[in-house]
This record gives sequence, structure tokens and C-alpha cells, in this order.
Amino acid sequence: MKKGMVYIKNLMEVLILPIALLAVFAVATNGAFINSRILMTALRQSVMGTIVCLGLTLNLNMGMMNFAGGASMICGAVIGGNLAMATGSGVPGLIFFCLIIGVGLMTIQGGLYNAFRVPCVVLSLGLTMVYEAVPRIFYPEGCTLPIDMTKLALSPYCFIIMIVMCVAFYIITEYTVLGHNMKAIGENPAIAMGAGLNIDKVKLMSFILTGVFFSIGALMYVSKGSVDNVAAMGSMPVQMESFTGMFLGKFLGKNVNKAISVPVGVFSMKLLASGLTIVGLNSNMQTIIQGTILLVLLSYAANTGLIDKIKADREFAKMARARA
Amino acid sequence: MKKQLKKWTALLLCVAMVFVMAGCGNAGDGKDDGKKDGQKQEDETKLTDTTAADVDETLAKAPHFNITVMLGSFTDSQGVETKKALEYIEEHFNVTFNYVETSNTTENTIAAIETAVASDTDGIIGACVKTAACVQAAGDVPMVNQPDIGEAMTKELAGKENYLGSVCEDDYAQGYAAGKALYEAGCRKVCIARMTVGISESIDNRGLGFLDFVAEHDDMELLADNQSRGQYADAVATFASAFPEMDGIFCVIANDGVSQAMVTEGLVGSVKLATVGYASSDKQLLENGTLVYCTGGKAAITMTCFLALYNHLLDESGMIDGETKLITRNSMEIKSVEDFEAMEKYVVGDVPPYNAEEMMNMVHYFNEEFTAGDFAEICNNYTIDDLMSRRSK
Amino acid sequence: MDGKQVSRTSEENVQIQKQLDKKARQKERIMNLIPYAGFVFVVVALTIATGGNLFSANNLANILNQSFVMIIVAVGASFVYAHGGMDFTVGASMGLAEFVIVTMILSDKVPLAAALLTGVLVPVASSVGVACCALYLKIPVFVGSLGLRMVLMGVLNMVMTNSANGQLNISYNDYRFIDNVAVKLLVLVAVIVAGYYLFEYTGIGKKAKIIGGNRTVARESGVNVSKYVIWGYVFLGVCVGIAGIFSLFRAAGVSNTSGSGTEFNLMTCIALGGFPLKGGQRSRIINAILGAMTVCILSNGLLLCNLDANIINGIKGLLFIVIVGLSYDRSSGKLVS
Amino acid sequence: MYEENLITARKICKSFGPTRALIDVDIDIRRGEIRGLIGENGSGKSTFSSLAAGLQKADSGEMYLKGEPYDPKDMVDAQRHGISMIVQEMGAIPGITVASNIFAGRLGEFSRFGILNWKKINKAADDVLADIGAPDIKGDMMTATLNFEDRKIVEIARAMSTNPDVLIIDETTTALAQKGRTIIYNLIRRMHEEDKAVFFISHDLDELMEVCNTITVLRDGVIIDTLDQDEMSVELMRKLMVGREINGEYYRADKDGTHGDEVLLKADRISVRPWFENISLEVHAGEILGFGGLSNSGMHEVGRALFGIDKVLTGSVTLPRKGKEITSPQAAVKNGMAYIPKDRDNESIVLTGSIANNILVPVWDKLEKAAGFIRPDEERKVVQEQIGKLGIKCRNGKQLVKELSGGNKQKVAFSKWLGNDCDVFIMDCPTRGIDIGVKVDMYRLMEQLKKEGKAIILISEELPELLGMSDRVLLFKDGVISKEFGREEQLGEHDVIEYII
Repeated sequence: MKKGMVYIKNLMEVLILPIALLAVFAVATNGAFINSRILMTALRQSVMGTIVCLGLTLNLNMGMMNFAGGASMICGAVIGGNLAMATGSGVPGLIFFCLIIGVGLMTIQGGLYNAFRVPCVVLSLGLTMVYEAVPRIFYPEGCTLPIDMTKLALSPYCFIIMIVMCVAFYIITEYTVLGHNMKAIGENPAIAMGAGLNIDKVKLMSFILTGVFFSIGALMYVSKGSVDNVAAMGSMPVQMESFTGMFLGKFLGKNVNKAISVPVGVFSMKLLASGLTIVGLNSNMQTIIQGTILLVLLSYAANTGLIDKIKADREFAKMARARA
Repeated sequence: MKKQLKKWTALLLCVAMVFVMAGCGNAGDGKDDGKKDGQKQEDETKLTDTTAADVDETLAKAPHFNITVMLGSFTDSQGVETKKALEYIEEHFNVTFNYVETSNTTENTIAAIETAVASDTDGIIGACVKTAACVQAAGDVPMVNQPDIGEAMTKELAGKENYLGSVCEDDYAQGYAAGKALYEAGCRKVCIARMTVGISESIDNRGLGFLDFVAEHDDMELLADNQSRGQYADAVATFASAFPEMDGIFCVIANDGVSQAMVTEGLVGSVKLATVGYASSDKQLLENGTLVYCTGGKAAITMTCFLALYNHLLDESGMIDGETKLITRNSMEIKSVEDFEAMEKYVVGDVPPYNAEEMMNMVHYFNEEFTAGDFAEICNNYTIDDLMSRRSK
Repeated sequence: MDGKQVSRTSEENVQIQKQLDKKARQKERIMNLIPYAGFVFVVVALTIATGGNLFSANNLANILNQSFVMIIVAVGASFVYAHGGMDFTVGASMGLAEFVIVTMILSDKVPLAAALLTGVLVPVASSVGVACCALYLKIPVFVGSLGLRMVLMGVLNMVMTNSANGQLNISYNDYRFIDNVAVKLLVLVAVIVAGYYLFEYTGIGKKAKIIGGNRTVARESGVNVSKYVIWGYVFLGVCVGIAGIFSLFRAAGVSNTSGSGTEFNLMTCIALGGFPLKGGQRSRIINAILGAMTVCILSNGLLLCNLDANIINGIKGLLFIVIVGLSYDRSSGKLVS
Repeated sequence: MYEENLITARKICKSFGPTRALIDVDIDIRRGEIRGLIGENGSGKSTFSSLAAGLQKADSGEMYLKGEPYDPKDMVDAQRHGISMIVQEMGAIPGITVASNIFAGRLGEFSRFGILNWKKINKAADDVLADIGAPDIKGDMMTATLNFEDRKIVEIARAMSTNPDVLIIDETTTALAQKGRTIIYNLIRRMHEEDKAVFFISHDLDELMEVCNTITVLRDGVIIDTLDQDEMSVELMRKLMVGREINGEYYRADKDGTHGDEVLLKADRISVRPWFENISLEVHAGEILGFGGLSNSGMHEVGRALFGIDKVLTGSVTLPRKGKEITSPQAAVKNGMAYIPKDRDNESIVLTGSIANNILVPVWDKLEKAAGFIRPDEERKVVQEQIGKLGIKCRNGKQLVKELSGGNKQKVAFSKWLGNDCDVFIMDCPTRGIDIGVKVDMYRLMEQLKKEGKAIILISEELPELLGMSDRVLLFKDGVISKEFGREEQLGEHDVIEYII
């Protein structure tokens, strides 16, 4: 029973922020904010962000920041969409092609990462430029899906896909050998290598899994209707959009699996965005508020222990002086 | 380990070589551009006296020119349409285009212009100039800008003869007309989804036109103004959920995401949409009356820039009026499904709004009596009906 | 027992030892040469591809104008990267600096020099902000500067939208005395010499390298870590300010896309120049400058090649990967982050 | 042809860049043998054990296991062949459970189509822990909650989980208290009875004499000799390790503990949570004040507090001669204090830096001229002077510190402060893990500094060194000074033991 209680406490810790946001905006819009329509739309908008952020978290858990997420998603969406239309294979073909391209791109990145021993951040910058250029050679006009192929973005399917991906993430990180090895390497790579884990293989697998998440992200992106190619570094906003949500999730859900805290983080950010729109602040204010929340949250996370440390120090000093 | 590293480097280098070859090959002779669907579409419109072959023959006799085309990007819907039209021109005229993307930053624009001048280009069109420095950077290379640069800068650049002038559509009027269309369709509570202000002047002017219309009509209320870098579909979804009482949306750029969002958010029938520009999935919105205003055929702007420059290069004949240095083209409004189908057929099909023969007649070098007045007049009556009548002749 | 007498000083072992020492020094020298090789490769390849146009008379002036901003920022950034720091606010703070200068000039109640000075203070403040977040709020530099970048971009967009719809222009001809090749060369040389002097011959550079090598050792050897980290960010802020001034007068106007993309370009320059991302003793200003030159010549040359817009960035990305892949120091092996 | 041997190594060579760790090493380990391996740091003993355990690959030479050629890919592969190792540094990963640590790299055996069965894993972990004699530690505990010693026991469990033929123990006992040591000794006895082999690496020569039946001496990567049970003696081993006669007494010959009476460093009732409370002490000019005690007695933390690294919660640390209070390392260095930390590679020198840069760090402020200019020739003068004074073996000042041997690294750590004419030295285990030759040089240097009237605080975990070198000794136990005595009282180790255990 005790274990259950602890689990509930951790879960509540994660849900504080969305509930707080709902309360704040409910007051600000005197009740107009609390309607299922807004919550459903925010949830639907957070599907793509959640899946992309879960992919990024797989890499971040091992200390690797990957900028090429947005670019590989656009590449998968454009080429996958066009191939599916060309072969007339409908939605199943779309899923198949998106997966092939997404996983392929990330496997290349994993291979280069292991071969060149270059930090993931630097390599992903170079690959972003390459992955943005590839779809423009084959399909410069981007990809526009006919209505019947965009079923996945509609409400029943997109939530199913999100839940499936979250459950998959949960199983991978908690119950598989690979997930466990990834956590061990992320914790302390030097000791993990000493303990006999094959770091290169595990990192390559983590890239491939990230590729799966990015390709499902690409699938949701193209199912929204149409995807245009981008110019230099144009894919950054696609990935950075739910970046704050990911860090929100990472820090809010310290002791609960990321499969729960990341979706909640991304959903909270979408709630914030629609809340601010209703209250009438334009999108510039939203970026400022999002950036400030990220900074406040990061400093809170970095100094959680500070208050009770100071209290304990003062307590210790008082006792020491008494005994002197 | 060493073996593996060499393997990867070799692979990367040959891929780089393939890129460069494909690139140089493509830039060299613009004629048989591999990427385009290639088969030369026969001009299905009947030419009265001169056949297509004669047109191509006369055009090929003109001297060859290298022309640099600069746009914010060739990937959004207007960019793609424009590039297709220019590739058509490259097929028929004895010119080679060099496409440069400036992602709308002044530094990139100036750098691109300087580099174009250094690679001795014969002329520059497009450029989306925001400051006088860009024109100064062009030195004495003739240049036709898109969209207009405002009176202050035109006055400042009075001395520069290489600046032939600007060509634009009256974006402000289009925004205003979109507001009017929504107003006439009964919309009173509207939202606007637009691109972050400051990136592209022509898109900003559309927003200003619409906002002024709403301001002038106090029985019309603006619920929300969402600025983003292209996430318009999300903006529509947020409007739909946040403002149930909303009955009209204006989106500064037409894109398929927005049209599909109207369907997925179940707004068809309850909310009217007005956009500027062309999106392929707008057709059913026209059918069910959701789309009350949209314009098309923006590629014609860049084509007009080309024709103005081409006239100057061939025989120095100025097509743009000396003082204002500005041509404001009429915008092609789409009111009905028939208009839409005509546009799809004649504007964004394989033949751009002006086919080779019509363009030939708009060049003084080939057609002596053609004057700047005729040029301005053609730009003014650029409508669907004019296009249909030209194509049906 | 089984250990027969093998001595280290036996003639054959001394031979092997000398050979190993020579191989180690050779490897070190090659590692330092690869960024230069990358630079030469780019220059030669592009000169051939552009048929000699790359170094034609007027293109040289273009290369100087186009690379001026990146070289100045790279010189400033080498102080920050030397102590293992990072700063993504560079682009947005440069835009804000230009905005402040333009508003002051247009209000023409302020002398030009004062306007320029206040303009330089804006990036200094934002970089020191990143330093304070890292030092006192204990926020990791990478994510902290991304968060601050978001805030600054929001502020820049808002300020620009409220004033004259996103575009503020100043007259082009009045400021030719600033935006000309002679002044730029002078300022470039001055900044490089000042940077080199501060980096190699004063405490600021030396202590930044030691902090980059091992922050605990620096602190316990009496180095005031916070002071020298902040000094590094101040110098970066000053360089970004100077770059912002010249970029403003070159463009004769500011918009909310001014300076955008400089932060990712800067990281490309640092990586391409073979400048160690974690800092430490191998950091040298010449590598940062080399990286900036390689990136700018690459962009300029590819434009000159009249390549199709679709593949220009693809080639740039590929060349970036090849050069970084070869020149990056592989000592951390499997444990690279 | 080597069937009767468990492990046979022939002409094994291994080098890291220019430094050659092992040169033509031949070793035979037979069944039932408890082989000790001794040698100074950098002699190659850890390198050889990591080759046998599959952590690293030999450059050349062959190894045989029970007669067949043996070349392990990694630690798990070696464990499958029956050779497991307990590494010297921290080998247990804090963020995961005890069971995951024990079966790290081998979890595949407990999963069906990739899905882990945690119940089965935890049960197997509990069995192994009970088998080696630590039933109180359970498989599902989080490793981070265990103290340092229990984490080492988890590592022992990992090594024993495949009941290996050869167990390699690399300097583990030094960090263990009573509970851990008894577990290790029982295991060794059991391996001997089951006719298996143990490879035991340690600095503690007495412990080796009790436990091992053969001892091999390694020096500079070359095997010097292998001693049988009867040939073993501490003096012989020390002589073989150093390679030359140790003449005369190690420590100080004189017996008088006199020192100047001017107080150079004064601490008044300082305390740092949770390490110590109300510590007051004074150090006089020309005095060596020794701090003795176990590693967790708080003496190391007092040294850090005196230098201003950790902020003191009560009281103050002052330099009476300069009238300054020490609140930060910067203030300490500016007022002539020096601190040589215990963790040399992470806290006292920058491994990726050059010798010159390491030596100059505290000196730069003094060398600064107008506009912060530091003259390169002055720098070279200081560096050459220090390299000469301490006899650091290196090519030139530009050589990287990571290429130096352990002793030379410690000399660099010392010379950093000598170039800065400090008058108060705080040395935390200055001679730990360096070869005896350099140790002797360090002791002579301390004597010379004492004569020059410097104040020295010597923090050491080796009682002989403490008693041999200090004028006055403070013994620490659980954050309190348990005893103070002078050199003249000539107390022996056994007199002071009960004050520190």
C-alpha cells in the first residue's frame, strides 16, 4: 500500500502545473476557459509535440542533445507523403514510408556519431542542413495530402497513437534490457563501460528508437494536411515549439516515468498558449512568457535542495554555538 | 576502427560530389531541368497567325542574359508557383535564372546581391528589398524589386538609375477587400492569423488592410490576432476552441493546412474564411461557401518584374513610370468555383498566366508599338475573365 | 621464477619509446592542421567551381563585408567557449542592440557616439545575464541561454511590431563613413589584436582556459571563477555589440529578423575551426577566426557557383560534417556527450 | 601446453600513446594460487588486471585460460570465461537498483523476448548477496541509498555472481572497513579451498603477506621477481619495488618538536555541517601540525575549511600575521596560503593542461604588469626554476601533465605553490599513491620548508608518516579532536589507535 501512496503522490506532483494553469485562466476568462472544446484542441495540438519530445528525451537521457529532430521529421513527412500518394497505398503506405525514412535518417546519424566520435549537438547541426535539403531535391513543392489520407490527425486516431507511443516509451524505459542499459549509461557512462555495457551499440539503438518516434511525429505532421519544405535552419521552430514542454516534464516528473510527465508538460504549454490567446496577448508575449517559465523552472529544479540546506545549516550552527 | 572512419568519410565525400555535379549540371543549362516533369506541353491554346515554334524561334534570337531571382523562399506556396512560372520562361526565352533564397533577412539579401554582382549577373529581380543599402549593393546592375519599397526610400534612391522600380500587388487593398467580403458575408466577430510582422512587407500590408477595415466598422469586433511563423493551422484550431462566438477568419497566406483545419475543426457552415493566395484544397471550401475571398496568380508579379527588366536589357525601353517607379498590379480575385477551376487550369497549370507569345508581345524589342502605357494597362486588368478570354481566343 | 630480466633501458626498448614519442607528437600536429586543411579544401574546391571568380577583385571586398560580423563574434565567443561556456542569445541580442541604436538615432536627441555605446551595452547585458543564470542560479548554460534567447526574441518581435511595423530604416548615405572597407579592416584588425593580446598575454584568457580545463582546480588554485567567467561573457557582449553596429550600418535599417541565425552560425564556426567545444588549453583564437572564414567563404562560394537554392545548404551541411568529423579531437572516445 | 595453469601470459605489451604500461610480461597462475601483485602506481599492475578482466586489449603477446587462447571482448565476456574483477574506483552505478548493478550487461539472461522479469532478477541478486555473506543488502534497494562500503559489497556480489575460476581484486580493501574486509578474506579462503585462483592487488604489504602464497613485483611495466611464501619480507618487497636501497630513516631523524611561537594560522570554533563542530587550532611558524584519523573523521573537511573552500558556519579562520580572515580560496592564495588536495587528478592539477600552465595558475596575479600584461619570459623563468628545483622528469614545460607518471604529477602539484612563496601549507595526503622514491623527496621538502619558518598542516591516513613527520598531532574522530600530543612524547601507533577507531 505504501508503494501505491508514493506513486500517487508523485503523480499529483506532475499534475500541479496543468491544474494551476486551468485555475489561473479560468479566473482570467471568468469561466470561459473551462470547456471541453479547448482542452480537446490543446490535447490534439500536443500530440505531435509529445511524440517528438519523447524521442528527444530518449537521446537526452544519455546526455545527447539532438537538433536534427525537426529536419528529419520534415524530410520523412514530405518524401513519405509523396511516395504514399505516388504508390496510391493510402494511409498504411504513408505509415510505412514515414517509418522507413525516419528510422533510416536516425540510423545514419547514429552511425556517423559512433564513427566520428563528434558530440551529438555538433553533428546534428550539420545533419539538420543536409536533412532539410534532401526532400527539396525530390519534392521541392512539399507535400499536400488528399483529405482521405489525413484521417490520423482526427480525434480518435491521434489520441490512440499518442497513447500507444507513451506506453511504448514506458515499456522501453522500464522493462526492456535496452531501456535499462540506456538509463545506466546516462547515469554514469564511465562506470557503465567498466561494468561491461557496449556503449556504442546502446547509443545506436537509442538513435534508431528516436528515429521511430520522429517518424511517427512526421506522420502526425503530414496528416495535418500539408507540409512545406524549409530554407536554412527553418526546421528549428518545428522542434523547439514543444522544447519548453519537454523540460517542464523532465523536471516536474522527477520521480515518475517521463512517459507521463512529458505529455503533461507539452499539454500544459499548449494550454498556456490557448489561454494567452483568449486573454488577448499576442504571440510575442507568449514567447516571452514561455522563455521566462523555462528559466524559472530550470532555476527551481537546480536549487530544490537549497532552502532546506540553509535551514539545516542554520540549525547546525545554532546547536554548535550552544555547545561551544 | 580506423577502417570504419575511412569508409564513412569516403561515402560522405562521394555524396557531396553527387550533390555538386547535380547542382552545377542543373545551373549550367537551365533548358532540360531534370527535376521538372520535362515533357514539353504543347500550347493547347490556338495561336492565330504565328505558331509556337515561330515564337520560340524569334525569342531564341535575342541575346542571352543571366538573371538572378531572389525571394524569401522558394518553398512556400507562392514561391513554388513563381519558380514554376520562371522555369517556363527559361524554356522559351534565351535567359538563365539563378534562384537565391534570402529567408527575408537584410544581411542575406545584401550578401546575395553582392555575390550576384560579383558573378557578373546581367540583372536582378525579386530581392524583397527592405533598406536602401540593398539597392546600393547592386552597383550598376539593373534591378526590378518586388514588392514596393515606399516613397521615402524611392526618394532616397532617386539618383540610382540601375533601380528600375518595383512591381507589387496592392496587398493593403486585398486585406481591406477580404475584410469587406467577410463583412458582406455577415461576419461580425473575426480573428486574424498572420505571419510575425517584419518578416515580409507584402504579407504585413495584407494584415494592416484587414485590421483597418475592422477598425473602421465598429459593429465588427477583432477577437484575436495570432502572429506565428507559419503555424496557421494551429492558430485556426485555437481560435475555434477559444472563441465559439467567432464567425469569420482572415489568414494572410492561403495554405492547405488552414483549409483542412476548417474541416477538421467543424467550422464549415458556421465560420467564413478569407485568405490571400492560392491553396489546392480551397476548392471544396468554395463549393460549400466557406471561402468568401481568395486571390491567385501571384506568380505574375515576378513575371512582370522579369518583363520590365528584359525590356530594359534588350533596348533600354523603360516600362515602369519614371517618378513613382512603381507598378501596382491588379489582384486576381476568385469568387466562384468556375473562377477557381479557370485559375487552376490557366494560372498554376503548366502554362503561367502569360504564355510565351503574349509575353513576346509585351517586349518592345519584339513588338515596336508596345508602350509603357500598354504594359501598365495589361497589369491593371489582370482578372480571371481577362485570362479566360485570352485563353479561349 | 618466470620473470626473466627485461629492462626498460635496453637498447631495443629505448628505440621503441622514442618512436612512440615521435608518433604522439606527429598525431598532435596533424590534429592541429586539419582545420587549416579544411579551410584550404573549401577555398580550392570553390575557386575551381567558380572558375576563379571567388578571389576576383570585387568579390574579395564582398567576402570581407560578409565575414566581418562572424569573425568579430567568433573572436568574442572564443573567450566564452575557452571556459567551456556557450551563448545562444547572440542573434537576438544583436537585433536588440541594432534596434536601440536606430531608435536613438531617429530621435536625434542623442549624439551618435552615445547611441553606439548604449547599443553595445545591450548584448553585454544579455550575455552577462546568461553568465549569472549559469553561475548564481546554477542553470546549465546550454538550456539557460536557449530560454533567454526565447525571451529576447519575444521582446525584439514585440518592440519591432509596435514601432513602424517591423522595419526601421536610417538613411544610407549619412553613414558611409562607418560602413566602408577601410574602417572595417581597421576595426577587424583592432579587435583581433586586442582579442589575441587579452587571450594569450593576460589573465583573462589564461584563466579562462584553466577554468575550461578543470573548474575545481581553477577555484582551488585561487582563480576567482565567477569574475573570469563573467569577463569572458562581457568580451563576447562587446564583440556582438560591435558586430551589431556594423551590421546595422551595412543594412541601413533594422527588422525583427536582424541578427537571426547568428547563434547557430557561430556554433558552426567554432566547430569547423577545430576550437574545442569544452574549452581548455587547446583553445586558440586563430581557430575561431579560421572557422568563421571557412563558413563565410563556403556560403559566398556556393552562392557564386549559381547552385540551385534547393541543394546549397545540403552541400554546406555535408562539408561541415566531413571537416568536423576529421578535425574533432577524439580523445573522449566512447564517452563523448 | 599450459593446461595445468589457470592463466598464462606470454610477452604481453600495452602502451597508452607514448607511455608504455607493460613490456614483455610473462605470468603463470596455477590452481589454488593466491597471487599478490605489488608495485608503485604506474608500474602496470592495474593495467595487467584490466587486460585479464577484458576491460582493455593488449597491444601484443598472448594469454591462455586453462590452456586455450583467451582474448576477452569486454568484462561480460571475461566473466563468461570465468574471470571477474572488482575495480579500484567506484564500480557501482548509484541511479539504478542493486540487482541491476549485479547483473549489469547480463540482463539479457533474465528476459523473455526483451521484457525483463524483475522478480526473478531481484531473487537471484538476493541469493548471491546471501552467498557472499551480506544478506542485509537486498536486490530491489536503490544503490544511491547505500553507503560507500555497501556499494563495494554490491560490486563484490557482481564479481561472484558467475562463481568465477579467477577473482581479481584491485586495491579494494583499502577503502573497506571491517565488514567488507571479512567478506573479502572469506571469499579468498573459499577460492583457495575450491582450488581456484585469486589475483590480489594492494598497497598494504602486511595484508599481502598474510593472504597470498606467491607475490609478483612489478616496476615500470616490467616484472622484477616473483617471491614464494618463505622468501617474502616487507624490506625485500620495498627494495624490489623501488629498485634501489632505501638508505637511512624515511621520515625525520630529529626528535625535537620545537617550532617558532608566532601563530601563522588560527581557527576559532569553526564548524561545517555535517563534518565537524567547534574546531579550534593554531599553527606556528616552522611547525608541522599533523591531522590523523579515518577517512570519514572530518580531518579532510577541516583542511578544506581552513583554505576557504567550504564556508564555515560558525567561528572564523584568520591569518594573524596579515590580519586577514579567510573566506574564499582566492583570499587564501592572495595572502600566501597553499593547499594540496587529496584527489590529485580531479582537484589539484589540470590533466589536459601543460606543466607550465599548471605551475603558473596561482602565480599569474603576481606576474601581471600594466594593463594585465604577463611577460612570457618571466613565466618561463618561474617554470624552469620549479622544474629544476623539484626535478620533474619531462621533455619541456609544454608537455601535457596527463603524460607524466604519478610521482611527477604530484611534484607539479607541489611546485604550483612553491613558485608563489607561500608561508602556510595545507597538504592533504600529499604522498598517497606515489612511488617511495618521490615520497622521500617530499619528506625532505617538508623538512626544508619547516626550517624556512613555514607553517605546514599535514593531513594523512598513514599513521607511520604522521608520527614520523609531525611536531604536533591532532587526532580526529567523528568530527571532534579526540587527542593532541607533541613529537617529544614519542607515542607509537598502538598508543593512538583507540583515539581514531
